Amino acid sequence: MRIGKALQLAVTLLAAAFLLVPTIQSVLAGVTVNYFQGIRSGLTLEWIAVVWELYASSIFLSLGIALACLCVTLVIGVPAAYALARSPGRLSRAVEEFISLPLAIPGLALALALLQLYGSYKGFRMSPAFILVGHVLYTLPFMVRSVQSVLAAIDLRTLEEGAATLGAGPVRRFFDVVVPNALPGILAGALTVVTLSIGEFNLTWMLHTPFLKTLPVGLADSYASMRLEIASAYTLIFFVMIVPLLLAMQWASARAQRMSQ
Amino acid sequence: MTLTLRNIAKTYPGGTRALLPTDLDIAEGEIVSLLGPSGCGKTTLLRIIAGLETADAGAEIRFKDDDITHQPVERRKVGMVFQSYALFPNMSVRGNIGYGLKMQGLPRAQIDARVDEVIALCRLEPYAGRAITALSGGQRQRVALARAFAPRPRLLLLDEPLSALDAALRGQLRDELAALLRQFGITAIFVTHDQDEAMAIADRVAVMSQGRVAQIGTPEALYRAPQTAFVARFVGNSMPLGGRIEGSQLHLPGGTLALTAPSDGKAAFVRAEDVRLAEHGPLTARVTAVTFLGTHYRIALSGATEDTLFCLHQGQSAPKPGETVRLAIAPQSILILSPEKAAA
Amino acid sequence: MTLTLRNIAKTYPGGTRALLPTDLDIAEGEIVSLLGPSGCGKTTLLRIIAGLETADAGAEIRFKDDDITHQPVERRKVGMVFQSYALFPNMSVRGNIGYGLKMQGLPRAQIDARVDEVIALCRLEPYAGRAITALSGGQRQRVALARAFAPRPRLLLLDEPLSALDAALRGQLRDELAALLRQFGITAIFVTHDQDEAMAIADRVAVMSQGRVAQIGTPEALYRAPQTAFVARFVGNSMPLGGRIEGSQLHLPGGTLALTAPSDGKAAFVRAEDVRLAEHGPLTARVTAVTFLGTHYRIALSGATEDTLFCLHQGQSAPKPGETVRLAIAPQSILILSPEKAAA
Amino acid sequence: MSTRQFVALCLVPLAIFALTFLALPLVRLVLASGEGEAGWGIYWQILHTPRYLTTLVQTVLVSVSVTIAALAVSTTAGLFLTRNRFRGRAVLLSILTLPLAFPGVVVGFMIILLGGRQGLFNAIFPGHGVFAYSIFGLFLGYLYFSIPRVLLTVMAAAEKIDPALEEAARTLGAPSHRVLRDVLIPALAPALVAAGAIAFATAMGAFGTAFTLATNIDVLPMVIYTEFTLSANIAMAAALSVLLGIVTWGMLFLARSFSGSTIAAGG
Amino acid sequence: EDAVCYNCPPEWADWASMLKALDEQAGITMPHDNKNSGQALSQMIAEKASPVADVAYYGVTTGIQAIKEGVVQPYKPAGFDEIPDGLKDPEGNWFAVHYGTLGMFVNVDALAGAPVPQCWADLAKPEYKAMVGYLDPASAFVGYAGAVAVNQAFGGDLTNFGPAIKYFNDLAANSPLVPKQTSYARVVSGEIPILFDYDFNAYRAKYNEGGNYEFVLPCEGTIRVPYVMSLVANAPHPETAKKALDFILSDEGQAIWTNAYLKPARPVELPADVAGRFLPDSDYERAVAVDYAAMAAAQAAFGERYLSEVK
Ligand SMILES: Nc1ncnc2c1ncn2[C@@H]1O[C@H](COP(=O)(O)OP(=O)(O)OP(=O)(O)O)[C@@H](O)[C@H]1O
Ligand SMILES: Nc1ncnc2c1ncn2[C@@H]1O[C@H](COP(=O)(O)OP(=O)(O)OP(=O)(O)O)[C@@H](O)[C@H]1O
Ligand SMILES: [Mg+2]
Ligand SMILES: [Mg+2]
Repeated sequence: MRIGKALQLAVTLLAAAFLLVPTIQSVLAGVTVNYFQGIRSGLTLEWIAVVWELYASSIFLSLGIALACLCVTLVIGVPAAYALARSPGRLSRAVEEFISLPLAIPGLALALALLQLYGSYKGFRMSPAFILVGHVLYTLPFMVRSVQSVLAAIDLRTLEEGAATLGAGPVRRFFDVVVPNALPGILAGALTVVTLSIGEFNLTWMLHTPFLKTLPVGLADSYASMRLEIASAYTLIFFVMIVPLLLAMQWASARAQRMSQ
Repeated sequence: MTLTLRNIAKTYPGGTRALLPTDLDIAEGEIVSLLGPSGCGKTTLLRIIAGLETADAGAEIRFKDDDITHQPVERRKVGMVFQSYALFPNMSVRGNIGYGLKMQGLPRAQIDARVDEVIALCRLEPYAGRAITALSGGQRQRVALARAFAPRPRLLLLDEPLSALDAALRGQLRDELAALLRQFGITAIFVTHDQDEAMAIADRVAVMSQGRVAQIGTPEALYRAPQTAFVARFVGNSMPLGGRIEGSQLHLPGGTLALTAPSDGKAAFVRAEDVRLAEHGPLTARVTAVTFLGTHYRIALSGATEDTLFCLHQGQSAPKPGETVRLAIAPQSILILSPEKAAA
Repeated sequence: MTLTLRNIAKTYPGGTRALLPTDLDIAEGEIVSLLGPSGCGKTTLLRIIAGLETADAGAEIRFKDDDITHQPVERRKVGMVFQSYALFPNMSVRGNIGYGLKMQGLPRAQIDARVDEVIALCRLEPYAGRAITALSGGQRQRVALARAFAPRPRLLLLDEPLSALDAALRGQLRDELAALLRQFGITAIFVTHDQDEAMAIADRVAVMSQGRVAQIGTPEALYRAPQTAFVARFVGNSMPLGGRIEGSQLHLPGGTLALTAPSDGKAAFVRAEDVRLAEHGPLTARVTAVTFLGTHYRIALSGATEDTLFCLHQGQSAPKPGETVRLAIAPQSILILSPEKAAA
Repeated sequence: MSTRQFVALCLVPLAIFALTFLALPLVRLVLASGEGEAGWGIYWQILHTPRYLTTLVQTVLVSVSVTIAALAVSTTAGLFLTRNRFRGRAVLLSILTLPLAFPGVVVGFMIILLGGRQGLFNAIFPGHGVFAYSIFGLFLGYLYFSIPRVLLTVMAAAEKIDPALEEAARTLGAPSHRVLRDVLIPALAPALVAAGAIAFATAMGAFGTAFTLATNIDVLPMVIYTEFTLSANIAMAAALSVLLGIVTWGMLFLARSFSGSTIAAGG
Repeated sequence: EDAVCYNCPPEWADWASMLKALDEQAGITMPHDNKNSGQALSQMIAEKASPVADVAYYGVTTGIQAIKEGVVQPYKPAGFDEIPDGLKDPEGNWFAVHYGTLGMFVNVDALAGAPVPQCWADLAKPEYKAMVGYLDPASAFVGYAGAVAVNQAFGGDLTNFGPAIKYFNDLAANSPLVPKQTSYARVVSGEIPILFDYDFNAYRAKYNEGGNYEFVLPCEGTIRVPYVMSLVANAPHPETAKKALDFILSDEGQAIWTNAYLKPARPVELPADVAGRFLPDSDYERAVAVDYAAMAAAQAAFGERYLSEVK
């Protein structure tokens, strides 16, 4: 019993170290003058400044796309989740399965598909909307499922019937009862969408044009061709953006999950 | 009649015949309870009245002179209290109570005044500003009632509003609810599968069984003169005696009982409280179990009838399991019902 | 004594004192029920006996001559039936019932024989091969019992095994369970918060309140001679009469009652069934509500005592709300208890 | 407007989007795979080109081993974390779940920092610590992003296990390892299948990690990329994409029908 | 004015300075772009119907293929005539902008004590295990150029790649790194101690980065190759693109190359201080030119062979 527990703890700590150590290394490398020589060479913000100069636009682009992606997934996903929750059945399962395809089909393949069909519409191809479409494809299922699971937990039908007997028509019910009560799910979904969109690489790598490098594309770029310190500094910036989002996301999904129990 | 139901039937898509064609009339200010075992169609009937479910073709629902058969829910002006209450968790107590009034498009000031009034009536003042999640079960139940009351519905429908509560609270709220409904003279239909609850609240009880109304009447009428074996069993906890009736005599394994009148071809029932221990009673039985229940002992007896017969015995002591006792049942306490009805 | 508990107390890490130092002795073959309101420590005591929770330092648990205070659960040979049944969903009915025997390392053939035997006893033959998920609540309850029985535990612990069932099934299974336990002469501790259940099943009932055993005794003893106001209320549904005692007289708002003996400084309680309508009774009261309950009417009365007084009235008719009636209460049916105990 | 109409209306935006940007492009992709010189024979060609086949097998092998490893590590850690409360547990949990949204490229970089020439291991064991660019490095990279996903699913399931189940087994005389074998693992099985399927699917489709590690170990997504960038062999890239999609989707579908839908966020 | 160049990576051939100069001196904004030659071409093929790029930069053979694929259009910028024959398409579909000589770019500090290798053959020695890197010969032009170089060094020619295949297979035992993109930074940081790369990248590291870097012209011999640019057919911004190409071939433009240790395509004199930093001419004698058209013709077949035969 004791030994078993110690072993479990060891595995847990080892796994945590495996995940944590390189992130610490990368944070350190990002502020070290010369990583090859180690911390002794001194600390500096120079690399961060370099990254800012080279990649600031990609950071803003990513933020912009993430927000746009959030808006689109809200507009498409929330009503859809409601409709799916309202009419459970084989057909709804099929629709869900279909919109979840982007989780199963590798991003590269999806991007290739989009390029094949829409690559020749230049105005579209060269605009951020093209990348946005990819991100929405990939994040939409998360929004839908997040909202759906909360809706499934709140006995939506009865709440709506309650509102109906009080004189509320379908549209009023949607805004007075459905949306407010789905908020925890919407919030959890929103954070997931933003986080995933900021980190999306597989699709974006194929969809982007040189003018439209998103943050992870820039990261890949810097890993391939910049010195370690710059790559690390860029990774550091990425962490600074993504970690608070991740923490918020975990908090929000824990809350949504508590609600749906 | 305020509410007139004609030919209401319901077949669910799967083919379940939840409700066979049913007629029902309810007078202004009357409280009618739908009582029946699980699955007998109570909720279905209530939901059809509310407009939450559509009845099979041929149905007619009239409210005074309006035919509301095809009106959508939100225009029927019926209030409904759900088993789960269905309170809006995103609104405060006030918000919930005022929602129906808001939907009617009343001005803010008028809504506030009416909400205050209803809150006072339901003794909800201390909770008015609270979130729904910060209320206990009993408080929620009162809010649900207040919300349904507030828009002054023509008819109030309640679907097992107490069944989510624990026994103690249930008894208390049942009495409060009955008092409130009477105080406002509200016309109401109250669904329950608890016999005590139906009797405590309703002017008339409609006992339902397998999609039909088996009998409708005042609590006393149902208890004293059940018309079917089902009603006798469900409302009065009557036990079938079995045996064989010859003229005015009922022959049982443990002896022969006298009946008030010749009843050949009928079936006999009795209630546990009408079975008495009597030193010279006509029935012989063996005690199989004795349970002390505070006010009385419940004694399980075998040998008197084909099944186990129960006897509620008041007194300071009771026979022990294994003893043989003699029993008496007064002829007028034996219910005689048609066996074909007994099959229901 | 089969089981001897000394000085069992439990303080949870958060600081909740769930159990104050408690002693309890249980004889071979005895069925003891732990009865009490939610949170009084019943589950905690049971889990300490099972070994699922450790008692505070100083506790002693002896089983006949073994000191098992520090033995791990899996070696205590106690059977346990959980409220949620905790059946293993990945095993069939047989698999569940045989699990304890398998853990004892019995040979396959012996396990099979014993499982068959227990299945027969619990009338589970038709379900033996089924998956747990394919069973109804009542059937699951029987499997849980069979599983706990099978390894012939020295002691069977049951934590509200019936509370997940609906009322009708509960009554039926309660009787079956009582019969099975007696048939096997099993020593058992049965936790419940339902007074009827405790009385129906147990030889002795330990009434618990706020981490203590308030009184332990046979059902009749508890009902007839409660030693604290808590027990009087919880077990006998007694109502406090309030008022003022002077010598052998109890002065109430509605009149004065005679007591059997001078009881200055004490408190008086009565049960609803002991309050009688009597044309010339010493108390005057106004009827506020009447509920027909089949065997009797429950009448709510105001004016007699400070609170509402209830009266259970048997008869063909009852007074109407608003009428004024007179009441009598026999001196020997008035319970006299110490007020300091009444504070418990 | 009736309720039914409104509900239908709610699906309109989704329908338009999914048709335009998911259904049609996928159809186009499938068609594109048949537009090469080999026509539809391209699929036959894939099955008869050893290079593609070995890559497919290699991809599946790596993904399977990652799945197994992630399940083992995350189940151990997940059970430990659900069943023990201690100081620092929340921090540990955050550490274990934070990499959830790290893109594959970042994960690749993390592996370089661990096992590259400049990495931690090479600093500790000079000359023997370079593994980032081997198949082991790729495996570690996939493991890195699979651990959080599997952990979350396992923990969610573990928290739902009725503690009474374990207690019941113990009152019946079961020692800890039997409780694990007879009660916990079976109760976790659906979650393990679901989590395993997700880990597998993610590993199958992962591109960023392989791209960053830039090893000469080919996995299918890398080959698709190379086909696309090697004289724009679009038909072959499309055909391989279709193949990869079908294999992974099939796995997920099987797992889902076995275990009900469970999903953890991931990038 | 905006224009898009495919494959203008800032850490290669000092495109960073070139892009900056384009912005500052010609007012043309071109984002940097990390592709390789093959990727640039395939992207252009994929986008043929509706190109994204205006100009492209790649190895000479890729330029020759680009004509066949019909993704470029002729343009003769000012100074076109001064580019020696053979280093430009007579129609102007592609033209060299600079040369490079292939060799070994070595981070001496990262060799962990091993001597600086002098020959291609040295690299198969165990002491260089996991230290050698070369770009994917099936995709990147540098990679292909490296393959042609070792092939010739070991007696092969453009019709017989057997020696190259054998060489790479021998090298495979030494677990080489095979990135697909420009990896200058990885050599600088020590991740890849030895990379098949051009002299200009190595010199830039040697003279501009703080560290100990060497360029080696292998003893068995090597090749020199021109890098070329093209105007993309149906470029979205043709006028800006032409201005950019004009600038790159102008004196200012070519001077930027020379400062970056690139031998310019037009006969522009190397500044003395720069010239002094190159390896001696005697070493450069081992570097020969090849028939670029034939090299282009053989590229696809070699790529296939490499992918299927080198494990
Ligand atoms: N939506 C539905 N689809 C199909 N069958 C249904 C549906 N709702 C109810 N039924 C079936 O119709 C019958 C009557 O159901 P109903 O809910 O009216 O019973 P009830 O009397 O309210 O029972 P309970 O006391 O359990 O609430 C049952 O057999 C039930 O299974
Ligand atoms: N694990 C625990 N940690 C802290 N406090 C606990 C724990 N378990 C029980 N308690 C507290 O101890 C007290 C007694 O709990 P216990 O479960 O024994 O009550 P109970 O009599 O079984 O009640 P119920 O009828 O609700 O099951 C309660 O106040 C409860 O909140
Ligand atoms: Mg119902
Ligand atoms: Mg308990």
